[in-house]
Parts: sequence; C-alpha cells; structure tokens
Amino acid sequence: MIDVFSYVPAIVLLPFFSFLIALGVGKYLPKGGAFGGIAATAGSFLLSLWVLATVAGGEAANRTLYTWASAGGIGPTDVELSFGILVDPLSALMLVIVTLVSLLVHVFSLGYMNDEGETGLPRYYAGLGLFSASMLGFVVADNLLMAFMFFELVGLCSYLLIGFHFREPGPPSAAKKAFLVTRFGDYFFLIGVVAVIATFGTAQFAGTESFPALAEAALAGEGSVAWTPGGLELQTWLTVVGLLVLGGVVGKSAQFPLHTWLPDAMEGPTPVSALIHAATMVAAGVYLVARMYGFYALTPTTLAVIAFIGGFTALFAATMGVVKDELKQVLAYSTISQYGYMMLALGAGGYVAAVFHLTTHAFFKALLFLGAGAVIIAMHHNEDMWDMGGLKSKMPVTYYTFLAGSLALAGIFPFAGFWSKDEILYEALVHGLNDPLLLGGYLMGLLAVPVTAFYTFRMVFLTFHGEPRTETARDPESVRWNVKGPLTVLGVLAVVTGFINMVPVQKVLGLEGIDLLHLWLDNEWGGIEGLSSHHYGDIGPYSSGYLVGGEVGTVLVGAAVSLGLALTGLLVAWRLYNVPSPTEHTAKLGGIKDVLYNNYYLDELQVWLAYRTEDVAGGANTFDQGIIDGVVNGVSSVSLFGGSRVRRLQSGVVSQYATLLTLGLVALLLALGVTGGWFL
Amino acid sequence: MIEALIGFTFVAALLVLLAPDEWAGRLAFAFSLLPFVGSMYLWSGFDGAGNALTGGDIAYATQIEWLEVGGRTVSWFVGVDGISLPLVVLTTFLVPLAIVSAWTPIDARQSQFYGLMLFMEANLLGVFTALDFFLWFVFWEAVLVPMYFLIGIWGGPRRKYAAIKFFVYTNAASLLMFIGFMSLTFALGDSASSFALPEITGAIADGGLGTWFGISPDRIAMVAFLAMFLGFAVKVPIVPFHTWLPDAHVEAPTPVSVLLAGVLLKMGTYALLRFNFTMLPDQASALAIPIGAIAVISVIYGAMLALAQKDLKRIVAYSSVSSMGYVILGLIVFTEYGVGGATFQMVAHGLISGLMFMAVGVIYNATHTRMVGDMSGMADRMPVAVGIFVAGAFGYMGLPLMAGFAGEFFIFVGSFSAPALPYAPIFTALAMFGIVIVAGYLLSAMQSTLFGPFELETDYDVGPAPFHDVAPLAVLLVAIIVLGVAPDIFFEMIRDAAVPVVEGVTIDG
Amino acid sequence: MVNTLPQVAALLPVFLLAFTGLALLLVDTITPDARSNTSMAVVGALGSLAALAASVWLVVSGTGSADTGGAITLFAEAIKVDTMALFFTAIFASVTALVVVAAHDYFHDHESPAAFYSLVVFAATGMALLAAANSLAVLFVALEMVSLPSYVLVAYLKRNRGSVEAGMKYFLVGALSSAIFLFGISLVYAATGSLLLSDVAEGIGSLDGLAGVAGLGIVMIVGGVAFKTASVPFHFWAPEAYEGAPAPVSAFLSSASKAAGFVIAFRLFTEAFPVGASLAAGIDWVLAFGILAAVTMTLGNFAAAVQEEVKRMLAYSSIGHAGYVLIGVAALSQDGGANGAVMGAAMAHLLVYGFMNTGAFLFVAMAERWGVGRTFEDYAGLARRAPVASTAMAVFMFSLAGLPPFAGFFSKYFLFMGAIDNGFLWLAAFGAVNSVVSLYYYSRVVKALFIDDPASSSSLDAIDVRPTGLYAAVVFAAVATVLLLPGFGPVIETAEAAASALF
Amino acid sequence: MTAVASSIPPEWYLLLAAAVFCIGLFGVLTRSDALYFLMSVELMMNAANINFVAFALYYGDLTGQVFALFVIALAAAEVAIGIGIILVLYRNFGVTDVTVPTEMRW
Repeated sequence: MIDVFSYVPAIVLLPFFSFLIALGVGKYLPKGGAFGGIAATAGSFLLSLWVLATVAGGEAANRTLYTWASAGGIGPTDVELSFGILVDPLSALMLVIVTLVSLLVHVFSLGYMNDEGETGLPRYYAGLGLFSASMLGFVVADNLLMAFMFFELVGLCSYLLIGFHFREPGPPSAAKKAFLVTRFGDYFFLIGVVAVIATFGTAQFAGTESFPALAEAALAGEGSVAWTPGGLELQTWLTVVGLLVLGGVVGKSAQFPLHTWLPDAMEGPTPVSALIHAATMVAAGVYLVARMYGFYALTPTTLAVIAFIGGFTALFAATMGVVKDELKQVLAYSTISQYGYMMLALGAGGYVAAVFHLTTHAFFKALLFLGAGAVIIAMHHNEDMWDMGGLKSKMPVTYYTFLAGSLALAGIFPFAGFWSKDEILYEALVHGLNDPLLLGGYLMGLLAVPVTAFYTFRMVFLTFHGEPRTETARDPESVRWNVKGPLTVLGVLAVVTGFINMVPVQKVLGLEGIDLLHLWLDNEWGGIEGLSSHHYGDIGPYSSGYLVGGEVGTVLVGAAVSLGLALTGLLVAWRLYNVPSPTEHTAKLGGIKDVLYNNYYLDELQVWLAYRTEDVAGGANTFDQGIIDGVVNGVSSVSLFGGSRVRRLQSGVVSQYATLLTLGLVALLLALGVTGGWFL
Repeated sequence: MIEALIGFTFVAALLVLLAPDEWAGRLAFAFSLLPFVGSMYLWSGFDGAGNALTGGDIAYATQIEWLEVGGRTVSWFVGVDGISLPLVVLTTFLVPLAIVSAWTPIDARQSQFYGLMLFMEANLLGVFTALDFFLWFVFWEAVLVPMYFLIGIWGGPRRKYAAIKFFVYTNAASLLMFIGFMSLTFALGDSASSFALPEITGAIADGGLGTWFGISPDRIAMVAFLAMFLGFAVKVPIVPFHTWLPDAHVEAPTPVSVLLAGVLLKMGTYALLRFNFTMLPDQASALAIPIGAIAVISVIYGAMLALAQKDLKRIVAYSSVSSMGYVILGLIVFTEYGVGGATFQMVAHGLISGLMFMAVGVIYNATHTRMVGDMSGMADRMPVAVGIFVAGAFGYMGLPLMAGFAGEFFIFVGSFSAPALPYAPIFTALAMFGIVIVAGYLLSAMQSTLFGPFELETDYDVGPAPFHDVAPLAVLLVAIIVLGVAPDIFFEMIRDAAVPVVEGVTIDG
Repeated sequence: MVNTLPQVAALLPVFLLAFTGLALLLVDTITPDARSNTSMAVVGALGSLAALAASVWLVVSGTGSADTGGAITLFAEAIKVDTMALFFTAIFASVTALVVVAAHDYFHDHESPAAFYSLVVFAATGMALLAAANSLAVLFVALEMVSLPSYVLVAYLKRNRGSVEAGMKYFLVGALSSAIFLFGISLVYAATGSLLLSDVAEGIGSLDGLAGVAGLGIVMIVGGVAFKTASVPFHFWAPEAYEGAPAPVSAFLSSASKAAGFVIAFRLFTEAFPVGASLAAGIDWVLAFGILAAVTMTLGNFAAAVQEEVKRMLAYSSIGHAGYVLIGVAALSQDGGANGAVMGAAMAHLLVYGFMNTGAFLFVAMAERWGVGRTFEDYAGLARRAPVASTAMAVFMFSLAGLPPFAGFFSKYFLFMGAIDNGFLWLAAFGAVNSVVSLYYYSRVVKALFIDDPASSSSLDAIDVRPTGLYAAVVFAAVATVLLLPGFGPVIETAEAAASALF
Repeated sequence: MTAVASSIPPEWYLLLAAAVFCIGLFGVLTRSDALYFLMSVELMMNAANINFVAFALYYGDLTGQVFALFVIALAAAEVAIGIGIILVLYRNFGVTDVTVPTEMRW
C-alpha cells in the first residue's frame, strides 16, 4: 500500500513546475505553455481525488517535512520554524475544489486568451501555475507561518495576473491596489502569526501540541501558554490575537472595510477573476478561519465580530451590486457579498455551513465568471450589460449554464446555493436567538437574500433576455468547446453540489446519513483529532434556540423565509427588466443611487488617506532636507566661517605679531602665575 | 588562509590598477572570482563554534604580534565565526557582480576604478575578519579612501559634495568611536594586555573595568557605549545620522552603490553587534527603550522619506535606512532569533539592495534618467530586466521564500516577546508597519516607471539590456530565493554565534 | 661592539654632519661656479645619508639606551647622547637628505646654489647637537646654530619679494623669541644656580621663595620652544616663512626645525623641569602646554581649512601638527603610567611627519618647478599628467590626515591613545575634532589633483620636465610613508623606550 | 667675592635686568624701523647677560660669566645676519620699515 500523502507535495509542485516551464520555455511551446499548465493541474486534480478517497478511507496526515529555520530562543521559549502538510477532510475537500477550478480555468483560458490572440501568454500561464501552486501550498499548510507565506505568495500572483495587461494604465494600478489593500490586512495577520508563535511557541494547526489545543488547555486551566504580554488576561490576549489574524482574512476575503480592491481587480483577464474569486485568493481568507477554527471557537468576541462583519458585508456589497452596469462588476460585488455569508456562518458557529457555502460558491461563482467570460468573448470585450440583450438564443449553452449559476447564486431551490445559504442562515438564526449581535448578523444576511436575487436576475435578464441592443449583440462571436466544456461541467456542479448536504431534508424527514458534508467534516470517515466540527461545536460558545415547532419548525420557517425573499427579489427583477427593451430604473433610488454608484465613497476615502500619507511623507522629507541635513551642513559652514575669522589674526604686519606674541606670553604668565601662586 | 585571501585581493587591486583600461574590467572580474572561491572554501571547511569574542572556537584564526604600544600588544589577528563568515561570503559574492555591472556604465579611467573596487574589497574582508582592534580599525578607516575616489571621480553631478560629506562625516564618527573604545580599554587597566577583541571582551565580562581617573566603571562603560554607538550609528546609518547616505547613493555610480548599500552599511551594524552589543550588553539593555525607539523611528521615518522621493536611487537609499532599523531592533532585543535574524538580515539586505541598485542602474544605462516622472512602461522595452526588478522589489517588500522575509520575520519573532526590551510587542508591531509602507512606495514607483504605455523624456532608443547587465541581476535573484527558501544555510551558524551574545546580557526585573 | 669604541663615537652623526658642511664649503671654493650644483648636492646627500646610517646603527646597537648602561655623557655632562638624541638625529638626517636631493632640481637655475647646501647641513648639525645638549648653555648655542642659517635659507631667493619678506619676518620674530628664551634661561639660572639640566632639576626641587623667578623663566623657555615648533602664540612667522621661502626650505623648517624645537621640549621638561618637582613648586607647565596644544591645533587646522594656496595651507597644517605633537608634553602627569607612551608616540609622529610633510612640501616644490601656480585651482587635474607624483601627494595628504594604510594613521592615533591613557580625554577630543577638519582640507588637495578637471586643456602643458631629484625624493618619502605602517613596530617601540628613559 | 658685589642684594640685579628687558621689549613693540628693532633685541639679550654675570657672582661659579661671553658672540652673529636681511629687504622694498612688506597675510 503506497502512501498517497507522500505525494501531497507533488500536488503543490506540479503547478509550480508548469510555472517554471511556462516562464522559461513557454514562448517556444504551443499555446504559450498552456498545455503544461493543463497537464499539471489535471495531475494535481487526480492526485487530490486520490487524497480525497484516501481520507474518506479514514486516513489523515499531519507531517512536518522540512525545517525552515532551526530551533532558537525568542525569549520566553524556543521555536523551530518548519514546513509540513496537514491533510484532513477539510483540506482534502479544498484541494479538490482548487485543483478542479484551476484546471477548468486553464482550459477556458485556451478560448479566452489564445483564441483571442492575446500576447504574453507564457507570462499568463506562468502566473496561473504559480497562483494554483501558492493556493495549494496554502491549503495543505500544517502551520500558521507556512500558511502566511503562501497566503502572501497568493497575493503576489494576484498582483501579477490582475496587472497582466501592464501596457494599459488601468490594470497596473488595480494590481497595486489589490496588493496594497490586502498587504494592509496582512500586516495584522503577520503580527498575529508572530504573536501566536510567541504565545505558544508553535504555529501548528493540528495535534496535541498545536496552538489551538494549547490554547484550549490553557483556558481550561489544564496547561499554560509560554507567554502573554505584560499582565494581559489570557482570554483577552487570545481574542486580540484572533482579531489580528482576522485582519489578513478581512483583506484577502474582501470583507468590509478592505473589500475595495476586489471590484478593481476585474481589470484582470476574466478567467483570472474566476480563479481569484471562486477558488483561490478570496477563498483563502475564509479557509484560513475554517482551518484554525479550533482557535476561533475559543474566543466568542472574535466570533461575534466575524459574524457581524460577515453579515454586514453580505448586505452592504449586495446593495452596491444592484446598480452596476458591467457584467463583471455585478459578479464582483456578489462575490464580496457571498463571502460575507461565509464569514457570517463561521462567526455563527456554522463551521460546516461555511465550508459548504465555500464549496458551492466555488463552483457556481466560477461558472458565472466563465460564463461572463464567454459573453465578453461574444461581445468583443464589451462588458456593459446595456449593450447586450437577447444573447439567450445566440449562445444557448452559455445561457443555460449561466442561468443555473444565477439560480444557485440567488439561492433558489433546489440549486446548490440554496442549500448552503439556507444552512448559513439557519445556523445564524438558531444561535442568534441567544445572541443579539449574532441575530443582527442574521437579519442583515436575510435582507441580503432578496437583493442578491434581484441583482443576479437583473444581470441575467439584461444580458440574455429582451431584444439585442447593439450590433455585436445581434451577431455575437461564437465560442468553442474549450469555453463550453468548462461551463457545462460547472453548470452540472452548480445544480448538484447542494445535494451533498441536504440538512433540512435530513432534519425534516429524519433521513440519517444524507448530510454527507456534516459527517465528512465530523471525521465520520476519519480525520484528525481535534479538527472535527463536533469538537468545534463543543468548545464553541453557542447554544441553540428554536422558534415555533422546535428544530424542524425552525428549519422549515427559516428555509421558507429565505426562499420566499429570494423569489420576491427574482420577481421584482422579472417585472423591471425582463422586457423587450429594459430601461434604467436606478433613478427611482434617488439620492441613494449616487452613493451606491460610488460604492459609499469608500474608495474616495482610501484615496484620500493615501494622499494624506503622501503629504506627511513630503513633510518628513522637507524636515529631513531642511533641519537634519541642514544641521549637518551647518556644522561644516560654521567651522569654515570660524576658520576665515581665525586667519584674520595673521595681519601680515610683523610688529603686530610681536605685540600679539608678547600678549600671549603675558597671558600665559598670568594663567600659570595665578594657578601657581607666584605673586604672593 | 584569510591573510592569503586579503593579500591576494590587495595584489589583484595593484595589478588591475596597472592594467590597460581596455581589459581592466574583465581582469578585475577574473581576479574577484578567486576571493569568492576562497570564501567558499572557508565556508566548506568552517569549523568555528560559538562567538569569536566570547571565547568560542575561531575558524582559520591566525595571530601574529605586530607591535607593542603603551604596554599593550597590537597583533595581526584574523579569524571568522558564525557571524562574520556570512558577511565575508556576502562581500566576495557581491564584488564580482558589482564589477560586471560596471562594465556598461564605467567608460573612463577603468583600471583605476576596478583597482579601487578590489582595494575596497580587500579592506572590507579585513573589517569582517579582523579580531584585533587596531587591525580592524586600520581596515575600517581604509575603506573610506577608495570610496572617496569611487564617488568623487565616477559619480554624478554633485559627486564632489557627496564624496566629501561621506568622507568627513563617517570619519568624524570613527574618531568618536575611537575615543570611546580607548577609554574603555584603559579603564581595564592591567586586566587586558593587548588590543585583541576576545581578550578585551573577556576582561570586561570578568568585571575587569576599574575606576579610571575617578570615573566609576559603570560610567566609563556607559560613556564608551554611547560614544561607540554614535560612532557606528553614522555608518549604519541610523536616523538622525543618515543624511550622508542618500547623497552618497544618488551620486555614486551604480556598482559603487551596490557595494555601499550591500556591504558598507553592514560594517556599521556588524561593528555595533561586535562592540556595543557583545562587549557591553548590560549597557545596551539599560538603554533598550531609547535604542528600540530609534530603531522603530528609523524604520518608519526612513520608509516615509522613501515614499516622498522621485529618484529611484533615493527611494532605495532611504529604504536601506528603513531596513537597517530592523537590524537595530533585532540586535537590541537580545534573543537568539533577534540577534541571529539581525545578522541574517544584514546578508539578506545586502543581496536585495544590491539587486535593486543594479536594476535601477540597468534602467539608467538605457534611459539616462532615474526620475520616476521621466519614464513609464519600461517593461515594454526591457522585459527581462524589469521582470527581475519586480521580483527584487517584492523581495524588498518581504515576500516569503525570499531572503528579506526570512531576515525580517526572524527579527520580528525574536523581538515580539523579548524580555530584554520593555514594551517589545508594541515596538515590534510599530516596526512591522514598515512592510506596508515599503510596499506602498515600491509599488507606486514600479507602476509609474515600469508599467503603463511606454514613454521616455530623454531621447534614447531603449532596447533589451545587454546580457552582462542582466546576468548579475539573475544571479542575485537566485541567491535571494535560495536564502529565502533555505535560510538555515546561514542562520544556523549565525544563531550558534549569537547564543553567547544573548547569554551575555543580564536582564533586570 | 659599540662599547669597544671611545665614548665620543656616540657623537659620530654630529661629526659627520659637521664635516659634510665643511666639505661643502671646500667643494664650493674649489669649483666656485653654478655647475657645482650637482657635486654639492651629491656631497650633501651622501653626508646626510652617512649621518642617518650612523645614527640608525647607533640606535640599533643600543648606544645610550637603558639596557646598555644608560646615556653617554661627554664634556663634563654638557653633552648627553641617549636613544632620544639619536632618534631625532635620524629624523634630522633623513629630512636633510630628502631636502638636499630635492634642492638640486629646485635650484637648477639659481646663480649661486652652493651656500644653500652648506647652510642646510650646518643647520642640521646644530639640530643634532641640540638633540644631545645636556646644558642650557649648549642648548642655546645649538639653537642659535639652527636658527641663524634658517633665517638666511628663508630669504635665500634674494630677488624674490616673497622670500625676502618671509625672511625678514622670520628673523625678527626669531630674534625676539630667542631673546625671550635667553632671558628665561637666565632666570632659571638665577633661581637654580646652574645650567646643567640635572642640577637645574635638583634646584627646582628645592626652590625657596624663588618659585616665581623660576616659573617666569620656565614660561619664557616655553615661549622659545613654542617659537621653534611654530606653536601659538609664537607661530606668526610660520605661515609667511613657509609660504615665502623656497619650498625645500619650507620642507626643512616645517619638518626638521620643528622636530628640533620638540627635542628641546622633551629634553628640558623631563630632565630639567620634571613634572613632579615643577608641580610641587607650583609651576604647572603641563597646563601651559595643554593650553598651547589645544589652541595651536585648533588655530592651525581651522585656518588651514580656508586657504586658497596649497603651500600656505600646508604651513597652517604644520602649525596644526605642532599642536598634535605638543600633546606629547601636555599629556604628561606626575607618575602617569603612560608618560613614556604619549611622549614616545609624539616622537614617532615627528618621525613619520618628517617623511610625509617633507614629501608634501617637496611636491609643492615640484609644482613651483613646473610653474603651474600655487592655488588649489592651479593643481586641478595634475594627476592626468603626473600620476606618480600626484599619487605620492595623495599618500602624503591622507597620511597627514591620519588615514590608513599610511603611517600617519598609527602615529596620530597612538598619540591620542597615549593622551587618553594618561586621562587627558579633553586633549584627545580636541585632536579628534581637529583631525576631522584637517581631513576636509587635505582631501581638497586630492580632489584637485584627481577629481577636478583642469582649468583649460593647455593648463597642464607647463608640466614639461621630470626633475629626477625631486621625483626621487618625493617617491622615496611616499614609499617610506606607506611602509612605516606595517613597519611601525620598531619605530614606536624605540621611541617609547627613548621616552621612558627620560622619566 | 668682592665687597661691592656682596653688599648689593641679588634681587636688585633681577630688577635691573627685568627693567632693561622691558625697555628692549618696549622698543620692539613700538619701533617699526628694522634697525631699532634689532637694537632693542640686543638690549633684551644683554638683560639676560646681566642676570648671568650677577648670579655667577652670587653663586660663585663661572658658568654664567662664560655663557655671557657666548651670548655676546651669538648676538653679534645675529646682528650680522640681521643686517644682511635688512639689506635685501631695502633692495626689494626700498624701505627699512618692517611694517611695509605685507604681501603675505591671512
């Protein structure tokens, strides 16, 4: 029996090699090295499936593979910094998702990039490869430091890919913004990592010596941590650490207030957007929280904050999505909003729900983006929905798959999104009944449901329904297999993924064993001690409360409400936009319209902050040149001036010399005479 | 072995000085490879353990009495330990690359230029290997001479001003340091009979300091510490003694900037570690808070200044000030990871800043301007060079798996919970914010110069950079990544030598 | 084997110099025309080199040193040959040799160069005698034997207004100073009743109520020393004399003559007026020298920093160096552990200074020979046309500034070190500040030679000749300046031994 | 020693010498003519001679007196050289006023 886990590094390295190949010899390869990437990701995908199967077979792995920095003292304790792999149900699942999406994106890129005659393809595929590699490395990371490192690399790749069209002014600045904003979040994350290492002497995720385990023990009074900053309550300190790490999550997962980079990131090629939003960069944040959920579950405050941020972001982003005109912009805001849901779930103790939504969202959001890509190809890279319309008949495959994705996004039964979103709201509700802050999160999440449905179908109708509004829309460019293939795969997944976790059905009909994901994440088929959803539930702060009719009743009510709201939103969109020639209705919003168009002026705010910082820098520079350097140069000029005075003594008249000489001698005589007391 | 290394480099400098200009560059490169091979040999056979100053086993040690003055012997005493060897390797590694990077820009009086470069290398090697104060001081001061010429003759428009400023400012600092060290030595009285650093360190550690002309030992130690600290602070440089650095960098030709930022700055931090923090650890920890504050200020203030610059070289120069702040932070916390990380950061920053200056130089060779406003879209014309530039910039921003991150992270981990530095977490967190600002200015600079549509103020037709311009960049990049992926190749020996330094300090309370 | 020789052999160098002087007069009378320039130079050079060899040999063989039976006294103790005397004789001889060799080219078109050589050599003889003087009488006579030829040498170019003006000023200030010096001696004689240094020392030990008289005398003697060493406030002659005099003469005065002044100080203030006794008698001449040292180095360096003419800058810089060397006397203290170290460092500095400063002035001589002009601007770009000489000049400048790898580095830093060792931190601090300033103006010369571009393409055409003698002297001085760094051991150890023997 | 000498206390000699010295110094400081300058210096030297002779008598040894003779000789030599220099000075500047030549200063 060969040990599959020893091949896990290969999952990471295969895309990395494709990166090297594409970068090195890509321009000599057909399709600019695309096939290398496809082969690599396909290989990783197959390996991931194998790993998944193995984990399902009850095995798991938590291994240290490589010592990065040998052991040394950091004051309170000694630490050793290492790399390793942690393969448990969660990471196995994530591996499959990432590799699959990345594979499909590679394939799709053949249509989107190569067929469109883009230049710099080797750079593109190299970027994709490195991107996948970094994300996979992040997924299998067995400790927080390694996770942070690959987290950062993911950021780099997003920078490279968003700024792919570097010859235009837009993409580079968008790339810069993406990196900077996430860097700002990562600043706190880095402090968090250092704090964790300093506090526990380890950054391991799993095992009895892992920092969640140590924290748990310490809080239970069964152990102690290596260090806490002067006189700080352990609980408080752990909360602080949790929030610090959360900074990185907020940045990467584009949560309020660090979400501003994501819409701009649409400057990147559409397949990249699909990759970023569905499976890699943005997902990384949420995945991180899930990965170290055993730690977060210990700090209720952090959980509440997460939940509230999540709920708020869900609603907040959804509202902005309502007024956007570009296809990808709408999707961008929908992404932010959806990740808000996941955060809500995590904050609400719905660990499984979050992972569930992460999974479904990965598929239907990838689907939507690729679909949007197909439309963009068809529309000759015009993204304005008001120039589209009536594409339904011209590109059926795209339409139906896109529709499936939209239904999932809107959370319409029985599509994938419904199940996951519904479970999130359910968790938030039952736990929120005993926790007002959480309940607030739930309500915001609930409010976001109709809005989501509305903008989703506004998008669908404007794009595919009604009369074509432009020439290109009348005669769109056709797309080939390499576009349709991925769409179909993802379309199917968007429909069926939900069935892996039909909790409501299970609860109502009492069918045991159909909530597969729950069982999966609960180590039903094996996993790693301390990383099961039950364990999280046990250490978590929440207790469940129910509405009328106990659990089942609550399930039904919750599901009904959310579905109802979704349908309402859908219908409004139908009424307004599913007409031959739809018109702008944003005017109805009045003043709010501008606010929404301008994203609540948050970008302006951040730009303003940036400029103020530059002003401060300018001030510092003036100070430096004027005062500090002025002093330095001042000293020299003063000395020279002194010299020019001194030399004047030398008047050139010899009898004055005689005089000065005599005076000097007399002065010396007096000095010594007085000190020596001769004249007494 | 070491004396052979240094001696050969001196001879090579002389030969190159006499060589005809046409092939002085090639000859210098050929010669400079030998010291590199030599340092590799030193590394391969390295058997040192512990810290050279605190009685550890010194590798390749030679001690020959030179002369006796004031009842104390001055000797030719060289050797390496885990702290100095990486810096020796760094020096011998950077010099050949710098020489190659000079082939394009240096078009006059080549033989003198390359001769002086090698002469400087020899002295730098001496600085990092000397274990006798006067021997060390000879090399330390001798570095100024070639630097003065290199900036003054081949520099930019304000080269004379920059050269004399560098020359006088750093020399003043050395004199201050000299007085401080001497009063320390003589306060030791008869408990030290030579100027050998290990002996002096040992004598101080054994409480050899006596009352000296009515001044109590503690006062002497503190005064000496301050004098030496100020002296080295100029060389490092630490805010507010940094103003010579931007001028020197901007005026110096690219290869000289490479060595200036890559190695010369490390002389200051190396000396701080050797003298202030190894010989007088208790004084250091007594001043932990002010020094920590200076470190943080250097980081943030330097980064802010870099943010305000328009000249690419100035940007990198100020960011060096910022990076040196990290090193100081790592030293003052007195933990293995802190001190080790600081030393590692010296090497890492040497490579990265070298790469950045070279990259800027390559662009300058093609465009004859370094002003951010004067160009854009360079990536369109010189893709490879720009690609490496970008990679290097990310290295500077502390991208994981590149050397810079390793150094900075070690320092942060080492300092965050350090007992020696009160409020360590706050200091560390503040210093960490540098990684955001550095990303800010480097990304902005890259966006406006490298990306966007190609434009250029000066009328030069820009093509891909010649091979011998790009090759050093590539080599450096590889080195940076290797060090970032496997920092232990240096960090282990560094840590081994840092342990005694850490144990040397007594933390009150 | 030295012991087998009669004791008087210890004066061999002095005799050699004296004979050389006489021989020069002889040669001059045999061939009294300008062509004799070469032969005179050869004779002078050989004579001074012989003296150098003799003194070095005597030092090496330990004549007069503590471990071979101590100093050799002759002529009823009026003469005392010890290591210090021989050490300084070596300095004088080597400087003389350099100057004589260089002068050959400098005076190539002078109508009567002959007298120059004999004057220089006689002055050197006086210096050598001065170094061995053990009685105030011999000391004064020897001093005048140094001074009188010097006046003439400065004014040697009698058709050159500068030279004459310089000579006049030097002479007047000199005459005044020697009068003061003499009166000081007379007062000391009045107070102690003897001119022999050892007896004077005893007298200082037992002054009853005559402390004032002795003190007055000692301060006046300090004045005389200050004149010879060109220290404040008796320095006024120096800038003019060095600027106006023929460059070789400036070299001679600023190196050898200055050293002679210091040998007086070292001799008198260790053997005639020992620190302990003087302080006990309330005569704190250490303080006096401290003040002089601080003021002198400050004035010299700061004034030098703002000069336009290289030669005058060197003149002021030589005042500044007088200030440094004065530390050797000013940093003495009663039973101070490092008295020998600091005075020895001062002697070593004078030796090194003899090479680097002489070399620098000889480079100026070469520039005057070329006729390129006197200011920094005129020196711009000389390195293009005269790389070897310019490199040598750069060596001198950096060495004077105290930078490695040149001998000036060690001598200066050991001097500061000695001061610190004896607890005179403030003197070391003064020295530090001043050497920073000096770095500025010395590097101005290097900048002019190597970095600046010539004023015009034709401005370098003046460099048409390669004066062999000057080149030889300059290069030799440069090589010595470099080699004295690795080879500093014997120098400093001899000097320290010599100095320690005095306490 | 003779009665006259012994009857006069040594302090008086000191005072006399000091007076002569100061007269000479006064001349040096006030007269700008080279020859007067020279003569004043002579006075100062002779003041020293007074001390030597007087205290030689006082201490009863001859060194002082002998040295005085040396000094006289040296003074003569000094004057000789002085005159020579004043001569070339007159040749070049046409004056014997020492305050006139001030081409070199600062």
